[in-house]
Parts: sequence; structure tokens; C-alpha cells
Amino acid sequence: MTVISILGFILIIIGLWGMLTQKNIIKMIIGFSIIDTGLHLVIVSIGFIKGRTAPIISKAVEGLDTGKNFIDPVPSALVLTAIVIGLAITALMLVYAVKLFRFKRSLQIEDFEELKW
Amino acid sequence: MNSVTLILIGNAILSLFLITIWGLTLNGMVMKIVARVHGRFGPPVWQPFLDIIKNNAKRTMIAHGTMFFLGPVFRIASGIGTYLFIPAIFGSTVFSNFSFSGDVFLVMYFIFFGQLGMALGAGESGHPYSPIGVSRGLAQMTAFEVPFSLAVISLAVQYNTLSITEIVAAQQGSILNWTIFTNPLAAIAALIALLGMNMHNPFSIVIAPQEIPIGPPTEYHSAYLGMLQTNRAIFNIAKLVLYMNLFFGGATNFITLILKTFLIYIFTSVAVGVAFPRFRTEQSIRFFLKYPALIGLLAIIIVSIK
Amino acid sequence: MSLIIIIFLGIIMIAAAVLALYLKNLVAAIISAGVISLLASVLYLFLAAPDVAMTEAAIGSGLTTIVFLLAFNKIRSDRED
Amino acid sequence: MVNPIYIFITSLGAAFLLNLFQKINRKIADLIFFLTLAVINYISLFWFYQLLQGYEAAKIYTAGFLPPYSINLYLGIEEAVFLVLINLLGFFSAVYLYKKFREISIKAMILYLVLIMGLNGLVMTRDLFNLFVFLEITSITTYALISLEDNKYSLTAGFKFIIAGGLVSTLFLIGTIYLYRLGGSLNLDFLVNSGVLNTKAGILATFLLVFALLIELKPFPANGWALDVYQSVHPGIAAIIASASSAAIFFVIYKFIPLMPSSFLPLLAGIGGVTFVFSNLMGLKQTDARRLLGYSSIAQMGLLLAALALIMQFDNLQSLSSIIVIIGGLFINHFLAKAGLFWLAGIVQKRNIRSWKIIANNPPLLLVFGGFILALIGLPPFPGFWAKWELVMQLSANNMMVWVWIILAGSLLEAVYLFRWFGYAVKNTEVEEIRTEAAQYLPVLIFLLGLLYLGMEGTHLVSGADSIYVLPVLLGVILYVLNWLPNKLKGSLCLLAVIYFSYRLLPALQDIYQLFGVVFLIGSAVLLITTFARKDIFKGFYPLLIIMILSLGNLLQAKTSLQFFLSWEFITITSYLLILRGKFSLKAALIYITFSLAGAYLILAGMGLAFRDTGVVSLAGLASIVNSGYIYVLLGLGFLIKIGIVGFHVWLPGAYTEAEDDFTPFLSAVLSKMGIFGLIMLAILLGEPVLKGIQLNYILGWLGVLTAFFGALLAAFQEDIKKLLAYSSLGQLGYIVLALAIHSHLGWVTSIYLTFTHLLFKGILFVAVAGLLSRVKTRKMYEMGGLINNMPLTFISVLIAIIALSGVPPLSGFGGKWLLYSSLLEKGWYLQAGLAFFASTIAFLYCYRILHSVFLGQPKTALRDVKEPSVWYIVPQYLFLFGIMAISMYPNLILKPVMSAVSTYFASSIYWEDYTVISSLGYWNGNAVMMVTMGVFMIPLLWLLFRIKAVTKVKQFNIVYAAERPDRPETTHYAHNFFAHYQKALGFLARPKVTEFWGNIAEVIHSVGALFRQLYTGNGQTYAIHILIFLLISYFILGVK
Amino acid sequence: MAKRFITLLLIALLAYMFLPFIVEVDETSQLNRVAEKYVTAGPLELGAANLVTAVIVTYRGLDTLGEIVVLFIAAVGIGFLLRKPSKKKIAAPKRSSSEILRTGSDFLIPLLILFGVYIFTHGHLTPGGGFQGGVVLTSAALLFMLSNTEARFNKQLTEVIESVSGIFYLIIGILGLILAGGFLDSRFLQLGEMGRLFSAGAIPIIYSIIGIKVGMELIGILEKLRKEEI
Repeated sequence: MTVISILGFILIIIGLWGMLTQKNIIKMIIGFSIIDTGLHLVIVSIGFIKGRTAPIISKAVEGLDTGKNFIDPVPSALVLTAIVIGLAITALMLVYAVKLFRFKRSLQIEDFEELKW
Repeated sequence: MNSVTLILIGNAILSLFLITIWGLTLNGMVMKIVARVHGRFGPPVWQPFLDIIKNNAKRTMIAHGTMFFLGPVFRIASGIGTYLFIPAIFGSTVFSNFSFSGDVFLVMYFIFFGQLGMALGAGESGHPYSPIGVSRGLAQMTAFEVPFSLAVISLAVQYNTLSITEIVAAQQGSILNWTIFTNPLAAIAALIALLGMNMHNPFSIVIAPQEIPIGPPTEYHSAYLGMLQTNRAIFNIAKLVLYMNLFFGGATNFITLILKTFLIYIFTSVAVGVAFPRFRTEQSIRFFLKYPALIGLLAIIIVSIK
Repeated sequence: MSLIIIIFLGIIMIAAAVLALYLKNLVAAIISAGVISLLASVLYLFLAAPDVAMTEAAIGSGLTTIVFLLAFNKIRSDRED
Repeated sequence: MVNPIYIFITSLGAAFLLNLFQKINRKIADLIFFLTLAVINYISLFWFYQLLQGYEAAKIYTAGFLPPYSINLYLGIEEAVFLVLINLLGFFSAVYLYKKFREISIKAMILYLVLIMGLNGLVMTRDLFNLFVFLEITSITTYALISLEDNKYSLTAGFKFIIAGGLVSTLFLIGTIYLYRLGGSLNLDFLVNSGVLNTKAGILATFLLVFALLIELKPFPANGWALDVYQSVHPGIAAIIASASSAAIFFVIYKFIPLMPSSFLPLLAGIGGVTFVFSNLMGLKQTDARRLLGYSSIAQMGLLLAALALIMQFDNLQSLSSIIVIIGGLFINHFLAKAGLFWLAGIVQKRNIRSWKIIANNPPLLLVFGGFILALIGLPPFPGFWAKWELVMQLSANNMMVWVWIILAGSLLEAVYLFRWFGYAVKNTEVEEIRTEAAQYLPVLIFLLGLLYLGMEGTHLVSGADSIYVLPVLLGVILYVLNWLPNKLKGSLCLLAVIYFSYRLLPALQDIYQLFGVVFLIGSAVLLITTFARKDIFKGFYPLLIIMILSLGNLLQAKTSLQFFLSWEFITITSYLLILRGKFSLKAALIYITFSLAGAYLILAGMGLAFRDTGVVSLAGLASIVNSGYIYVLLGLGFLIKIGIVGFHVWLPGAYTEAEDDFTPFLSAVLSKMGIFGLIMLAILLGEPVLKGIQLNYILGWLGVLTAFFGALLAAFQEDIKKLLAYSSLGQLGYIVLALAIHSHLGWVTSIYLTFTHLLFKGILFVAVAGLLSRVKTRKMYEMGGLINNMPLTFISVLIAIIALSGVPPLSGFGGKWLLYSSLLEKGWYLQAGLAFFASTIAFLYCYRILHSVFLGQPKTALRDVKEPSVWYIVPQYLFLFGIMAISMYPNLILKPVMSAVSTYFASSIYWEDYTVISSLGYWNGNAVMMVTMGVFMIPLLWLLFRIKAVTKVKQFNIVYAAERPDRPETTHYAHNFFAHYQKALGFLARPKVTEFWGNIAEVIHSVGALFRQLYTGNGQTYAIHILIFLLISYFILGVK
Repeated sequence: MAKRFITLLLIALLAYMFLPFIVEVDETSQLNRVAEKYVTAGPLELGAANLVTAVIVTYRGLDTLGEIVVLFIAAVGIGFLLRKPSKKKIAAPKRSSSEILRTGSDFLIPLLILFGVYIFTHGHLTPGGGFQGGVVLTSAALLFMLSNTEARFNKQLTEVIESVSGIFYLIIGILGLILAGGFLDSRFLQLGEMGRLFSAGAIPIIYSIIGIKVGMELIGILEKLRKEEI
């Protein structure tokens, strides 16, 4: 469904905007998770075929040609993996935020510029 | 040693002897003339002879070391050598000296032999005025050698040879064949250089008698000084003979030689030397590197275009 | 019909996203971000992907929000010390 | 057959087990850890070996379905190479990190194992999404391992890394999913010809994929985060990131090449090139060792990327072995050297590169450090050298000269900062010790040995190479091992080796080559005697020296341009290292190596052009080139820089002056002739080339005479005796070049004659100065004086050498002058002759100055009791002196062989009559001149000797001083600023304009580097914006339609 | 402000760059080759009713293993990052949880665990599977944490379960390699009758292991975030 992929891209853009402009590290991470959500929407929307159902064999689809009635299961499978990985990364980023806060008592990204040039 | 060599050596000694006499006389004459121009009476013409005899007869000498001792030797060896490498009289066996050893470049470089040796001797004397004089002399030398070398190159191009004998040969026949007429620019450049070479005014800063008493040879006396004075005669005449050969058609007999060298010397020491005040070192360097050098360059360019 | 619902949800999601970025209160921002995921899981149902919907609801909106809150809590407790 | 899938199974199993064992038994856990690494090494090595034997590549289908239905892995020879390297690094890095791991947490080991596994996965997988998963595995483990050093620096860097990584994975995933949508598969092999590239969206998807990976390779300017990471993480981890991770990502990009549209390749090459040049540019100002390594890593990966992208664009690739040499060489070189250097950085523990001087206390470490630096710069005998050579050759053959310049420029910049760093390390002034543990040192050493071994192997792969360099290096190693021998014995061995080598080599050489052989080898042999006087035992001295001398010989017997260049580089490196030994030679050595390398790169480029035109690397092939002007200019300029021609002479005085006193003679008397040899060889092969209507030899002639002039002039104004002689050398070389440029029989005779005489008198002078300085602890001439009585032997040899140098008859120098003017006039170069004459008169100024200021005049109180230097200084002087006297008396001793050698190439224009040599213009009888001079010298001398009884020897200070008599002799020595008036008159010509010019260039380059590195603000968000900009610019440059 | 403007511009350009994905890529109406095969042959080959599960567990099993590894290393990594406790002593929770929560959770936790187990054991039949089930297990644990703020999980136990299940996963993978077509091939067990709990080869077993492992890993992450090791 194109609408949903557009929505996905809009979320990606908004998330990116947040990640690039928010000074607070937590907000940056929120931006990142918005990107993730948008990305997942895009991926799933790729696999959708209008008028078809989830690729689960049940009474309802018995006897029908599965090849003509199911949506693509691959994007769904990929997104499952992506969601879990996204969680792992988000968790790690948050732990980094915790650690960084301990060193500097700050969550402002500009306060972490000792290394440069 | 075979007879050819012995004859060569005999001839050279004869030639050298004659030229020494003439050189000393010339010095005496010029001293007299300069004095007269200055309005002084001046020493007798044979004064150089007396000086040499007196100095060599002195009973004691002081030596500051080996190089000091050898300095005058270098100097006079260079004077004699320079002369001996020049064919003094065109066509004469006696006066052709050892000119078979090398060409005009040999002569030009052999002049340095004595200057370097003398400078070393003077250096060892430990007298600060000596190196000051040497420093000035060397500096000035680099400058006046420029127009001179340019002139020589111009000549080499003009005559297509470096052999002095052949250069002289090419000038025979008419007075108009002399280089001074066929290649006047080269001659002018070289003659200006000669002023520096002779260290007469305005280029006498090297020996500046009032400031650094006669410069490099300050510490020399008695037999050393005698040797230096002898050299002054021989070396002087060697240069004059070289000029005569290069620019004034050479000489076919001893009389011409005497005449020509006398006239060239008079020109440099009297006509110019008396009339100008002394240059400082850097002034004389700049002087030589400007117009004389330019004239020398022009001489080369004109010759090579021909 | 479903298109209207989708667009409606989409607008809410975008609004939630903007809120998540610009709310001063971090907890509210975090929850706002969770709402996006939650609504996304509804959208997955429209896309015939119930597996994804479940996962997104459980992990994307549930666990992620909790992790955010825990981490934030940690920072807050560090700050108070 | 072990299924490669066991790499994953073992590492994961071990990771889970370690998690289980962490509380139970640490020892077992450690054992499991190393065992696992060993097993995956075994598997990859096993496959590597099998594949080398020609076995079929391993295709692994997981889940039992064929691709594209399931994820498949592939293990071919290329994969195997990368796996072996990654796993070896994994193992040794683990050894290196073990102590740290033990200290901190077993979790680090788990993460580490999974990281290595992830890298293996990246290399092997053929599935896009699987690639993404492995990418995330490696990223997450890296993020976590970054905190191995738990400080705010590493964590800030880590966070920046995570931001970049997040962007990368987003882009990658978008690309992947759209490729799946458009290509109908996630499998790389099935996507290749699926028609995805027919649509803009497909190209865009591919673009996103490739560029996401590219960002992981840290291209300029999207790499700020990477630098911070390199700077702050534990060096063991940095080694993994810089080498193993980069390698894996690089391989992934390589895998993707078939998928890319052809328009990507130039862009990738461009990005690689820009990264290479700019990273090196910015590295110039860097003082933090680890960040410096970061810049270098990034640059190297850029180079690798550029090389790969360029090679893929070649229409006619010579052979597979070229690809292996170029990519393999560059890659392995970077891989091993960078890992080694990061490890070293961990051992040394110092951040600032200036503080690395402590490494000098630890010779093995210093040796290793030097090895890695050389390898990284791409100098022989390391693989990078072959790679750069082959790359330049192939680029030239494919008419990509711009790329040759880009790569050479970048390499030069890199060399500058690496050598600067190395310089700091060599200069030891501190006593602080470095704590080394075998576990840390061993991996470093093994990697260096690996580099050396692979470098040797490279010899077989590159066309035109052979093991010509092995003998010198071998002898060097032997001498290094024999370091415990007494100094004189080592020196004697060295001398024997040189003599034996000459005995074997010289008869095999032809005409001019043979003459240069005599200069190089016999000259060196004589100079070697000087080194017997050494007291301090510096380990590397004789090894380096023997490599240098024998390489000089190799230069002569080189048949291919590669052999020539190889020997050339060996000489450059060894001489640099020897110069660096000087006490204050840091800056001078750096300038020396910079100019030398620039020259070498010009030569390399020229040889590349020659290869393009001839298709062969044989030197003789050069002769067949029709339009050889460009080649002549490039090679010629390279040689001239080595000579120190005016304009490029700024390295020369410093290097000569600051090198150790007994090494300077080699530099001046022997090494300076290699440039001359190069020029002659060039002239033999190319004749008199014309470029755009300009006679190049004419320019060469003017360059020569200007060098002679400025060399002499500058020498006259020096107070430092070595600097004076250095400038004097420069001037003399100018004459040699001038004569060479005449390109006639007489000209070449002159040139070679001057080469010989210069060897003799400069040998004497520099050895004498070395002896002098061994007694007098100053180089300032005005601080000496009156030493004639203290060291008469030295004085005599210096005197003779000076007379020979100045060209005053009767000594051999005059022969050179006479030949020079004769040939110049014969050629019609009158103005050059005039200027040469002027220069030679100026030479008198400094000639006198040396003799007077040092040996004559009033002695200094402090130096009253100095003695004649050690006999080892005297012997070589007198050997040379004997040579001077012999050829002064009998010039035909040398002139005859020179003339006959030259007549191979030109019809003779001079002939002999007894002892008289006669040219078309003049004549010269050296023997007669000598006789006459001796005669006229003897007569007055005898007279004076006759009067000797009247002579009283007095003290030096006993002088006739008018009116004002100074009370101390030392104030009476007129020596300081001896030619003040000359300075007034002509000093404006001696102003260091050229030095200023190069100084300004260096400064501009440094400040440009400093300007660009302002990009790296340290803000993680800014870095993310850089990534975005990079992506967008790349995309719009690509102009997808 | 300038920086914001530039960022805005860049993001706008990025959006423009993404445009072809929206404009050129229309909705498909048919499955591609790979999906076609999964949908048509999948049920026969693997015997799983839920084809997404079939793809996740078997066809793309390596990805799933990787995913498990990602969670595993995230858990380990978080533990590694937080290895040094905060300098301040860990503040005791200010108040214990309410009575209602505690009683409610005592009732809910067993139900949640049961529900989680159901989800992952029926992954091959109904929507959901190991991940979802694992998360449900985690939520049970979370509830426990909320109601018993003082209590700490037996860390050893979760870790042992996690590791052992990981190793089991690998063993099953190897069994696939040895007994069936390749690593992680689920067909080394009988496919059975579609729709039954014990069908679809090893898929339910694998998914259960995944469920347990994911649950333990997530609990580990939450626990580490909640309280640090000392």
C-alpha cells in the first residue's frame, strides 16, 4: 500500500530530523526509534498485495490457490528480525546515554566534543 | 732527461731571466712616472733591483710555520709558471717557453695557484690584517675575473681556438688584425679587468696601505719579501704579455714586447690608476659585475652571431 | 474505508512523532514514541501481517518504551544522587 | 572437509558456553576462548589450502534449500584469503588483549568471539538481509567493546559511532528491501542480472546499499566518528576495527561490484582518491599517535577502494597476477601494518607522537616500528611497494595519469607524517622504559615477519622483479645478528663484503656502468675505513650501510625499471635512516626523505609512462620510445632532486650537515652520484629528447650551471664547516650536470672525470672534517683556528683536496675545468661557460675560508691541545690523496678509460699526443704542467731552504701589530663573517628564497590540512550531517536518470 | 539556526532522493519467484501452516540465529557497558509497590507465562511465535519486577537457561546439517499432519527454544537496566 510506505518515509524523515537537530541525547534516540518504526512500515508495505490475506493456512483458505491469495511472507519475516535488532540497538544506545550522563552529568550532545580534528 | 727537455729548460731560464730584468725595470720606470704625475720626484728607476738585493741579504728571518714559509714560494712559482706557460714572443723558440703544456685556460687558472698559496702563507702569519686583505682580494678577484673570462671566451669563439700561439698567429699581418680592433668589446672588458688584476687604484683596497698595511703580505720581510718583490715584476710582466698576446697582436721580437707591455702598463697604472679614488670592496665587485661584465657578454654575443 | 482509517492513523502517528521530538517532558515524549509503534501495529493488520503486528505491539511499543523508561529512570536517579 | 558453517557454530557455541562458564571456572573459559579462535583459524586455513590446491569452492546452502530460497554462503579463494587474515588477526589480537580481557570481564571475550564470527559472516554470506544481520552483529559487538577502556573519550566516540551506524543500517535496509521488491530476491547472485538497474528506483536502492557500506569504510568527509573511535578505544580493538572490520566491509563492497551499474565505479574511485589525499593531508597536523593512525587507516582504505574501482574499469587488464599484486598487496600491507601499529601504540602507551622517543630505548620495538612505517608508506621490501608499483604501471598503461598523480601525492603526504613520527621515535633523550610483555610483543613481531615474508613472495608475482635485493638485505641481517662483534671487526666484514661484491660485479659491467661501479663501490670501500674509528655501538649502522652500498651496485646491474626503482628506494630508505642517526638531524632527515620520495615518485610516474608506451618494464625498452620528452622530464627531475639541483636543493645542506660525521662522506662522495648515474643512463637510453620544441638538455645545462653558481655562492657565506662543504658539493654537482647536458663525447668525458675527482676530493674533505670534528666539538669555523700545528696530516690532505677542488693547476681539478670549458665552447654554450667560470672563482672564496679559518690564523685557547684525529680518519684521506696525485701526474690513467667508455656512445672528439690531450679548441698536458710547476716551485724553495739558517721560528702570536696590540690570540683570528663585503655586494643572491618557497608550500599544505580538519567538530550530530551531505552529493554527482 | 536550515535543506533533498521509491515502485499484484515458492511449496516442504514462521525458522533460519545472537550480544554488551556501577550507591527504591499490584501480579504472572509458552509453541500454526512468546514471558518477569521491587532475579538461572537454549539451538542446527539438507534444516523430524501441534518437523522445537532464549535475553537486558551488578 503506497500510502503506508509514504507514511513510513515521512516517519523516517521526521525521525532523521529529530536525530540531526535535537540536542538531547534521549531525544536523538527517540528520533532513531521513529526512523525504525517508519522503516518497518515501509518494509511491510512492500510485501502487501491488495486483496490477499496473511500467509497462514487455515480453514478460510482451504482449497484456494495459496500462490494467488497470500501476501509475500518475506518482508514480514525480515521485519520481525529488524524489530528485534532495532530493540537491541535502542537498548544499547540508551545504555550509552546512561554512561555518558555519568561522565558529564549532561545529556546535551554538544557537551561531548573533546575529541575532534 | 733527454736533450730536448734540457734545451727547453735552458730556453725557459733564459727567457725568464730577460723578462725578470725587464719586469723590474718596468716597475721602476712606472714608479718614477707615477711619482712625476703626482708631482713627486720619485725613486730611481733601478730601485726595485736594490730592494731585492737588500731584502735577500738580510741576516734574520722570522717564520710562523710551514705555510708561512711556503707562501712566497707559491707566489713566485705561480708568477714564473704563469709566464712560462705563455708563449712570450711569436715564432721564437726561446720565448715560446712551456706553452705546449696548455692553453689560455691553463694560464688563467695558474694565476690562482699563487694567489691561493700566498693567501695561505699570509693566513698562517696569524696577523689579522692578512686575512682581511686576502678576503678582499679574493672577493675582488671573483669580480674582475668575470669580464676577463667573458673576453677570453669571446676570443676563443672568435678565433675558434684556445691556444695562445694560434690566437697570436691569427692577429699577424696588419695592425687591424689585432683583437683590439677586431673585437674591441672583448678587449675593453679585459682591460678593465686588468685594472682590478693589478690592484692599482681604484681597486687597491686589498693592499690598502693606510688601513691594513699592505694587506696579505704584512708579515713578510727579508728574503720572503724579496721573493715577493721579484714575483711582482715577473707576474706583472706575465699578465702584460698575456694581454699583449690576446689583444695587441703579440710580439715578434723582444723590442716589440717591451714596447707593448710598457704601453699597456702605463695605461692601466697611470692613465686610470692615478686619476681615481679607491673603491670599497663591494663597490668594486658591483662595478665589475655591471658594465665590464655586460661589455664582455656583448662581446660574446656579437662574436657568436657572426 | 480502510484508506480513510489508515490516513487518519497516519496523521496521528505523524503528530505523535512531532510531539515525541518536541515535548519538553521526556517521559511524555517517550510514551508518545511508543504510541507511534502501537498505531503502526494496527497498520500492520491492514497489511495482512499479524505476526508483525504482534511483534511491533509487544516489542516496538511495549518493550522499547519500557527500556526507554528504565534508562531514563536510571539517569534520573543518577541526577538525584 | 570441514563445513565452513562450523565457524559460526563453534564461535556461537563457545560464546554461549563462556556465558555459562563465567562464574564456574575462569581457566576453562579462557581455554575455550582460545581454542575456538584456533578452530576457526584451522577451518579457514584448511579451506585456504584446499582452494589453493584447486579444490572447488565451498557452497553452503543453509536449511537444505537452494538459493535464492534459502540463505547461502560461499567460500572461494578470495573469501578464504580474507577469512584467514581476519581470523589470524582475531587470534593474535586476542593474545594481545588477553590480559585486558582477564582483568575486565569474560563478557569482553564473548563479545570478541561474536565480533570475529560476524566478520566471517560478512565475508561469506551471499544474502543481502543476512549481510545486514551480520553487519548489526559486528556493529553491536564493536559498540560494546569500545567501552573496554571505560572513559568518557571512548564512550563519546562510541556514541558517535552508533549514530553513524544507525544511519548506515537504515540506508542499508531501505536499499535491501527495494532491491528485493524490484529484483525479486535477496540473493546477491540472483540480483545481479535481474534487471533491477533498469529503473531509477533500482539504481537508487543499489546506491543506498553500496553507500551505506561505503560509509562503514569511513570515506572523507563522512568519517569524523571513525577518527574519534580510533583515537580513544583500546588499541587492540582499534586494530580489529582498522584492519579486520575494514577488511570485511571492503570485501563486501568487492562482492557488490557485479551488482553496481558501471557509473558507480568512477564515483567510488573518486571517493577513494579524495579520501586518500584528504585524510593524509589532515594527518599532517596530527600529534596524537592513535588519531594519526586513524587518519592513515582511513587513507589506506581510500586508496584500496580507489585501486579496486579503477582496476575494475580497465579495458585491458594485463593479468590476474596484477590484480592480486595491487589489491592483495595494498590490502595485506595495510592490514598487517595497521594492526601492528595499533598494537604498538598500545605497548608504547604514549599519546603524543613526540613522546614516542621512549621507544628508542627498546631496539626490537623500534625495529618493528620502523618496519611497519616503511610498509605503510609502501617502501620495499614490503608488499605495499610491489602493489604501488604495479598500480602505477597499470594505471599508466590504461592512460589514467591523473590517478597516478593523486596516488603519489597522497602517498607523499602520508610519508611525511609517518616519517616525522618515526623521527621522533628515534631521537632518544629519555630514560623511561617501556614495559613489554611477550603476549603483547609477539603478535606485533609475527605480523612484521608476515609482512616481510609476503613482501618476498611479491617478488615472484610482479613482472620485472627478481630477488636482486635479497643479497644486500641478507647481509644486513647477518651484520645485525653479529652485532656483538667488536666494531672494527664488523666494519672489516662490511669492507670485505663490499670488496667481494665489487670483485664479482665490476667485471660484469660495461663501459660507463663499470666506471660508476668503481665510484660507488671502491669509493664506499675506502670511506668505510673511516667508520672504524667509531666508538659507540649503534646496532643498525653497518647493516644499513651494507644494504645501501650493495644496492648502489644493484642500481648498476638493473635490467628492468623495477629493479632500478627497487634499488633506488632501498638506497633512499637506508640513507634516510642513517641520516636520522645524527644528533640533531630530525628536521633535516625529514626534509631529505620528503624530497627523496617526491623524486622517487616522479621516477615512478616516469617509469609508468614508459611502461605505457613500451609495454615492457625493461630499461633497454626505453630506447624504443619515440616521444620521450615527458618521460625524460619526469625521470630527469627525479634524478635531479636526488642531486639537489637548484630549486630542489633545500634538503641537501641540512642532510649533509646533520648526518653523522662519518656518514656525510658517503652522502657527498658516493650517494650524490646516483642521480648523476641516473641522468647518464637516461641520456644513454633516450638521447636528447625534445619536449614541445624545447631542447631539454639545454634546460638541464642551465640548471647545472645555476646550481654550480648558487652552490659556490652559498658556500662562501657559511660559518658551519659541514654546511660549507655541503653547498660546495652542490656546486660541484652542478658542473657535472652541466657537462652531462652538453651531450657530446667531450661533455660526457668531462662529466665522468668530474665525478671521479669529486669523489676523491670530497671524500678527503668530508673525512677530514669528520676527523676534525671528532677532536673539535664545534662545527663553527670561527671557533677554530691555527690547527695546522695540531693536525698537520689532516691539513696536508685538506690542502691538496682544496687545490684539486678549486681547479688550480697542477692538480687534477684543473683537468676537469679544462675539459669543462673545452666542451662548453665546443658546444657553443658560451654564456654557460662564463657563468661556470664565475662560479669557479667564487669557489676560491670558500676554499680559502676552510683552510684559513680552521687551520691557519690564531689558535683558540680551548683548542690548543687537540691532537691529530684517529688513524682511521687519516687512512682513507691518504688513499684518496694518492688517487688525486696519481691522476694529476698521469691524467690519462683516468681519462683513457673514461674516453673509451664514452666512445661506445659518441665518436671521440679528442685525441692524445703522448701526454697531451687535444680537443678541437685547445690542449692540455697534465704531466708537463705538473713538471713545470714542480720545477718553478722547487727553485725558490731551495733558495729559501738555503737561507734556513737565518730563520727563527716564533710563536704564532708574535706578530707585527701596528699601535694596538690585542692581548689574546683568539680575538685576533679574523674568521667570522669572513666575506662580509661579498655579502653586501652579492648577498641578495644568497637569500634563502628557495627555502622560503618550499617552507611556504609546506606551510600552506599544513594549513590546508588544518583547515579541512575543522570539519571534524567533535559533534556526533555534525558527523551525521556529514554523512548525509556525503550521500546526497555522491548521489547527485552520479546523476541517476 | 544556519545549521538547522542546512539540515532542513539536506533532509528535503533526501526526501527528494527517496522519491523514486514512491513514484516508480507501484503496488505489485503478484508474488515474485521466491515468495511464490514459499507460499506454494512451503506448506508441503515444511508442513508449517504459518508461512511467515516457515520463512523465519527454516528458509531464513540463519537470519534468525543471527537475530538471537544480536539480542544475546546486546544483553552481554549492556552488562559489559554497565560493569562499573555508578559511583553513588544505588538508591533504594523509595516506595514499595501497591498491594493491588502485588496481588494482581501474583495472579497474572502464571497466566502470562502460560500464554507466552502457548504463543511460541504454536508459532507454526498461528500468528506469533518465538519472539512474541518470548516478549510475553518477559512481560511476566517485568510484572514480577514491578511488584517485588526489592527482589532480584536469580541471574545465574536466567543466564544458564539462556546459554543452554542457545546451545540447543545450535545442536538442532547441526542435526539439520547432518540428518537433513543443511544447517538449521527443520526437516530432520517428521513433518506430521499440518495443523497439529507436533508437526512441521523441528519448527515448533526451534521456535520454542527461540522463545525461551529471547525471553531470557530480554529479561537480562531489563534486569541490567533496572539494577546494576555490583
